[in-house]
Amino acid sequence: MAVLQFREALKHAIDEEMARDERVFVMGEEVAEYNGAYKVTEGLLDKYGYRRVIDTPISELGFAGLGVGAAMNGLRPIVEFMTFNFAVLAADQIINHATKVKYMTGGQADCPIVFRGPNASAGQLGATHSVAYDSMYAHFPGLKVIYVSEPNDAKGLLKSAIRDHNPVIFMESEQMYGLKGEVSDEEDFIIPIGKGKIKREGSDVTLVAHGKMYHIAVLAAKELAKDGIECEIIDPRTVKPLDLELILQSVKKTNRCIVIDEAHPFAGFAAEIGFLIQREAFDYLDAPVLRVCLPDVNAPFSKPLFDSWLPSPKQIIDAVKQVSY
Amino acid sequence: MAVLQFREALKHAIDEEMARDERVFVMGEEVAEYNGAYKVTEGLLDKYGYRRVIDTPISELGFAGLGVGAAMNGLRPIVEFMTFNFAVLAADQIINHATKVKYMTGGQADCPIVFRGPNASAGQLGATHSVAYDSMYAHFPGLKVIYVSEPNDAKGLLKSAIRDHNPVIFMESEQMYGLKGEVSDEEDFIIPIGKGKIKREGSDVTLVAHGKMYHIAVLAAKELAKDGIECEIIDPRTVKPLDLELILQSVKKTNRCIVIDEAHPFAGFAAEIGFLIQREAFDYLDAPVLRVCLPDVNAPFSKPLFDSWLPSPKQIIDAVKQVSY
Amino acid sequence: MAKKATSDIRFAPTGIESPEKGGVQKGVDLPAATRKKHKSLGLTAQQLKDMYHQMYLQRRFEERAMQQYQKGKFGGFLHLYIGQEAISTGTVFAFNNDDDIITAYRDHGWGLCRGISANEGMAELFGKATGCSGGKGGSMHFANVKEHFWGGYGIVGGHIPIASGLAFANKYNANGRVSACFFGDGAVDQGALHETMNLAQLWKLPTIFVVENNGYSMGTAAKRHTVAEIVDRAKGYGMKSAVINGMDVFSVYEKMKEIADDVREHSEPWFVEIRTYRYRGHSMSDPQKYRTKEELEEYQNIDPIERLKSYLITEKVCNEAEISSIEEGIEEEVLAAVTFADESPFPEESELYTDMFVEDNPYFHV
Amino acid sequence: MAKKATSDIRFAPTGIESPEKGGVQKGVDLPAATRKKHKSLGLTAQQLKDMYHQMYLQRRFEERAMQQYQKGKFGGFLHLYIGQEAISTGTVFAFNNDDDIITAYRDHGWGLCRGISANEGMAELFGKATGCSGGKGGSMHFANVKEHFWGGYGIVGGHIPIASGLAFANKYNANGRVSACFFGDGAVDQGALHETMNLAQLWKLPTIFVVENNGYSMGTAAKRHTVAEIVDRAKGYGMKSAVINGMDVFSVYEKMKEIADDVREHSEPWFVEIRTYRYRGHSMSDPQKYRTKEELEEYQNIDPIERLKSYLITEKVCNEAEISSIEEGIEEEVLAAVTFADESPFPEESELYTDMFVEDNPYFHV
Ligand SMILES: Cc1ncc(C[n+]2csc(CCOP(=O)(O)OP(=O)(O)O)c2C)c(N)n1
Ligand SMILES: Cc1ncc(C[n+]2csc(CCOP(=O)(O)OP(=O)(O)O)c2C)c(N)n1
Ligand SMILES: [Mg+2]
Ligand SMILES: [Mg+2]
Repeated sequence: MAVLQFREALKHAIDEEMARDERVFVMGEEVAEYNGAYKVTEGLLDKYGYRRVIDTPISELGFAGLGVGAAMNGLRPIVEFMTFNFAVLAADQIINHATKVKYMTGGQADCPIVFRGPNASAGQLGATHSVAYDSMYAHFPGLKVIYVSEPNDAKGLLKSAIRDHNPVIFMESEQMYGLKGEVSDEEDFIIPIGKGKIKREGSDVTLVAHGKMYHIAVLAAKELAKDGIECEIIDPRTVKPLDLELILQSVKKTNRCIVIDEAHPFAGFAAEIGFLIQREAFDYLDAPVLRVCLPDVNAPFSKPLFDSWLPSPKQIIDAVKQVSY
Repeated sequence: MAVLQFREALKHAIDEEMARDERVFVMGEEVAEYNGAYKVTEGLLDKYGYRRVIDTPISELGFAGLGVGAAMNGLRPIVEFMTFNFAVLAADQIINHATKVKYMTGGQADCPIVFRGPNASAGQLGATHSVAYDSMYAHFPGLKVIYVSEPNDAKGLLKSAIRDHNPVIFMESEQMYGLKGEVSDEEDFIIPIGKGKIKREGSDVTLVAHGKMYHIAVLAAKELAKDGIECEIIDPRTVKPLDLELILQSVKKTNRCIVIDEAHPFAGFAAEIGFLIQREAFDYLDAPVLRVCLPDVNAPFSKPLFDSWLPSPKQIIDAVKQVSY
Repeated sequence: MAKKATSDIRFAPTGIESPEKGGVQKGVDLPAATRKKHKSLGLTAQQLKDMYHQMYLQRRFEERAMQQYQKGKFGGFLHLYIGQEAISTGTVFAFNNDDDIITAYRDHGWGLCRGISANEGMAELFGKATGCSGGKGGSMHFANVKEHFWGGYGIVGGHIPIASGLAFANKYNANGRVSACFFGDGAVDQGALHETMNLAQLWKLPTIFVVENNGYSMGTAAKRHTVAEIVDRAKGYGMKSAVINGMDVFSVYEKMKEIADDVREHSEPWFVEIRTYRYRGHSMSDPQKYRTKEELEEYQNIDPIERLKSYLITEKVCNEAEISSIEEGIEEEVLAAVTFADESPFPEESELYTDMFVEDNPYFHV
Repeated sequence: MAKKATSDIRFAPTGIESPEKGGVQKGVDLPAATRKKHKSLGLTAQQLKDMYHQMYLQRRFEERAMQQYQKGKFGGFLHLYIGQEAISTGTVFAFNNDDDIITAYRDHGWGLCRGISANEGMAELFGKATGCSGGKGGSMHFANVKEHFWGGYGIVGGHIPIASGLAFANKYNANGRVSACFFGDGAVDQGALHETMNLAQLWKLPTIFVVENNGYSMGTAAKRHTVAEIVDRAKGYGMKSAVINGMDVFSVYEKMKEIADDVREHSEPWFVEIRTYRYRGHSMSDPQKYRTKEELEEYQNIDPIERLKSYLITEKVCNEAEISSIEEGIEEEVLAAVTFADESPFPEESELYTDMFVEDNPYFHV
């Protein structure tokens, strides 16, 4: 085990896959000469040159679509968005093309592409730079959607994503890039897409939390443990395909569940999890599934407003107490 | 009561609001000289001229954004998308701008705009022309989202949408444009945004269905009535803000609920309704809330595949029987 | 803007409604056709016959398809390429077989030119399992990837960046292939074009952007939806450009060959406007009030298929009998395709779930 | 493309890395400045002093803001306009007060020019309730709508269609107002620009597209992200165009006035490239390895504020003492603004929910 920053874990994943497969290349704004807006691609230009590490203009729709075409024609693009907030401009290429080209052509063309970059908020960047898009992409057929919380998962899952033969959305967080964690130094370390993980065992309530929210859940669980409430924390890691089995097993044990989600509430990830649990484990639930999400409000700039906008451990604790009757 | 086609009801709504308020104008592909791809705007160019009925190039991002700016600067644009599948190209203007400009400027600029057009599938148009986008837009704060099922609702709610001071997504269906129905001829007939309607009373199970799916629910309810199962059908009409009270009242009576939704399942409208019901009416549910949605698969062209792709009365009947134990 | 009466204000170009006195309004102005004969273009007599075969096949295939549509044999959209056949044919003859082609939804001609048989094409329209895209794509999504025809696409402008992605991969692999993206005049107004032209020019991608300007985007005349001359869009990017007469297969062949050679040599993109005319409505339900019969006739009088036929006869490449035999052969082929399509099975219901993912056991969320 | 070794392949423009021998690489080439004196430009001595006041205010406001940021007084992005002040100032002096202006996230200068006080600006940076956008927008979203400054926007290129919407409404209402959209060289590559230029030209909107080409889009030199000369983008649309020296406030004033007059008269759009230079990093965390100190100095040597100051003195519009008194006044104003911002209250928690909708009782989904 080596202790790596999140960004290093990502870089290692990309580097290893580029070394392994010449078809893999990286493209995005500031990824090459600037070494990445958040230094995820640091050093890759020097190592792989201008053929495989490519700075793009600010043309999200154009370069995402160019990636789709390159993938169809045999390459393995890793397309970096500076944040997924800007990928909204490329939504047509992701939703109408990457996910559909294989189906429409009756299977003739594959589209092995990774769209990656930071998701959701990054501290006081205002309304247009703070939205979580994992729920939105998971809504549409044809995508695998990953939003990781720790360096180890980041490395293992990004490598899987790059090797996957289908379009994959891989999400990170600006605020986690500096986060350190133990990363397996097993050779060719891979985590399969679609497998969640119990990251804390507990018997009283199940917390489902991924991405940045996983860490908020951990804080809440620590507090609750002081009151003798033991939370089981499941990090699904992959939003889609979802490891529902793992969640259901836990809920069947704890009979209670809170979903913590960085997206807005209406028809988000938390709604989906709650819906599935009541459908699949109806008789096991001792209380309704609750969610702790962003409010249905845009991200404000002002620090205190922003802080109260983001889901907090306190909200999780309150929700847990509400269902612990 | 006059019997009108869906498209006529829409046209009357637009016409009345244009006559009432000079700031209202219509813009979109083929809306003027061609009289509308689906004839919703027929005759309006002749009546209001080239200043207020405007053909656009195929530039969804451009003209949607132009609408946003015009709305900020005092006008009341009705922006028609030929279908909401093409509005994906304009997503940045809808999600990142229309919904956020008021908030970001601390309230200085309003954005009273209606984005309207057909949503979801229209029979064998293939993968890129068949997706329902109401759930996606409802996910983001700041939008009102309407997807209507009948001419009367279409008229009353479109008039409300045009008068609303905020951005509104107003969805129709290509396959319903010819549908006839009684439309109130009350002067200045308005249906408030956010109010659902019980369209069939019943005591055994609640069916929640909007847009095109409302009609599928009606067919299922008729069949089920033959077996003595009485469905209560609620058409929320407005997806957001949602008339949750109406749904909860019904579920508290029937203790069972099936949500029929034309979107894909993951984190869609049906998930949201199911989540909310279990949260708000946990003790009233005799069975889990189920959903009848599209499969998690792109729209195929081939007729038999397409037919089995679309939610059917049979699936609803099966779901109702499954919860009627 | 000077303040003026709001009644004078219009958001539409002015002065393009009425044709000049006595004349007919024209969808597009055609540049002069090439004067070269086939030999100086390097075309053999056999190639000429093949060209005629191909153009006539495209025409009759679509005319029969239209009949079948009207009979209710299949649904969805049906966008006919009739009138534009010189473009697909001239291009495919000018290109290498492994050069990559991608187009919009008006794609039947392109598919037929690039190895989709009349059977596979008609079956696709009928939504049958034997169709070129397994019945899943329909009229808008003909594709034959193994012959480097990447398909038709239904989102206007959506395939433009994809085309440059094909070119990107070709350059990445230094395989010497050229790619070309065909799209309509309507697609010129999409932002994707601008972004992709800049990318292609910046990275010197071996690709050709080709506007098939047929005068209309649905019911909107090109002059009513896009400003200036389309070909001039190239100027903003310092991109090489050309205008071609798309009603003459020799002109298309000559120029596209020159351009493909240039791209192959220099790996620099081109922007090409090929002017042509769509004889039929946009799709099947178009009343076509936006143009006159006279205008339509103007172009039908210079029909590219008739033009090639006269050439074949005048230049004694074929005699009337040979032409008839080609035509009869195609007639049979197309009728047989209708029967084939009609009798082919629909896809199994399980096919709904295939082709979403590459895996044998893909996941589906329920 | 000829087949070649893959090692030679690069997806990046070539030949722009190294400056000519002995020379300094330059972010932008500046066109000649106007030679006119202020009187022949129609500017009074008082106006000149006001211009100086405005430019100096923008400069000092941002220098102080930077200090406060470094002290940790506020977070988020902070994009400084330092070096570009002649553009905002020249334009606002050239425009009518009710002409509409909208810009990107590098917006402090524009806000100050259009009536946002140093207090309101600094308080916005601090996220305080007294800020120009109530603390909800922060650095990227200064706005003063009542003075026709529609704000700064954070999505690169996103405000371009919005600007033409402002113009559309002005033409719709025939109110004689001109609108102008300012955006960076990086935004030139967004599809939104292309779509909007076509719409504006087609509908003859009274609007000006202005690229503030400061040589860089984050760490990417303009030549590395966009092809040809930016101003030439206008050619593809037959749009009127101009290039302006943005390091000289007179040049900006002169040309922007001419253009605004032309727009007001003819209701036809313009595309303008104003060349300038950004002295600071893109935002606060930029190590600026993509340029040399020499390059930066080249432009600092022709600083627009220093230039105006010399003019004022040489032409005897002011003496040194008067200049000092302007500067001292501003120094105080800006320091007072820091105190004001620091002491102002944050918004109430309930403010999180206001300004989402126009209604007094808006809905929120929970
Ligand atoms: C993004 C998008 N917007 C709108 C449409 C609807 N639509 C389909 S074809 C078409 C006209 C396109 O005209 P043109 O590009 O000239 O091609 P042509 O039909 O003449 O071949 C329109 C508006 C679409 N399919 N995609
Ligand atoms: C759509 C979008 N993509 C990317 C970004 C990230 N980003 C912010 S500013 C910027 C550079 C823009 O440069 P330019 O337009 O030249 O403006 P300048 O910073 O020089 O004023 C980038 C890439 C963004 N905000 N929006
Ligand atoms: Mg056309
Ligand atoms: Mg710049």
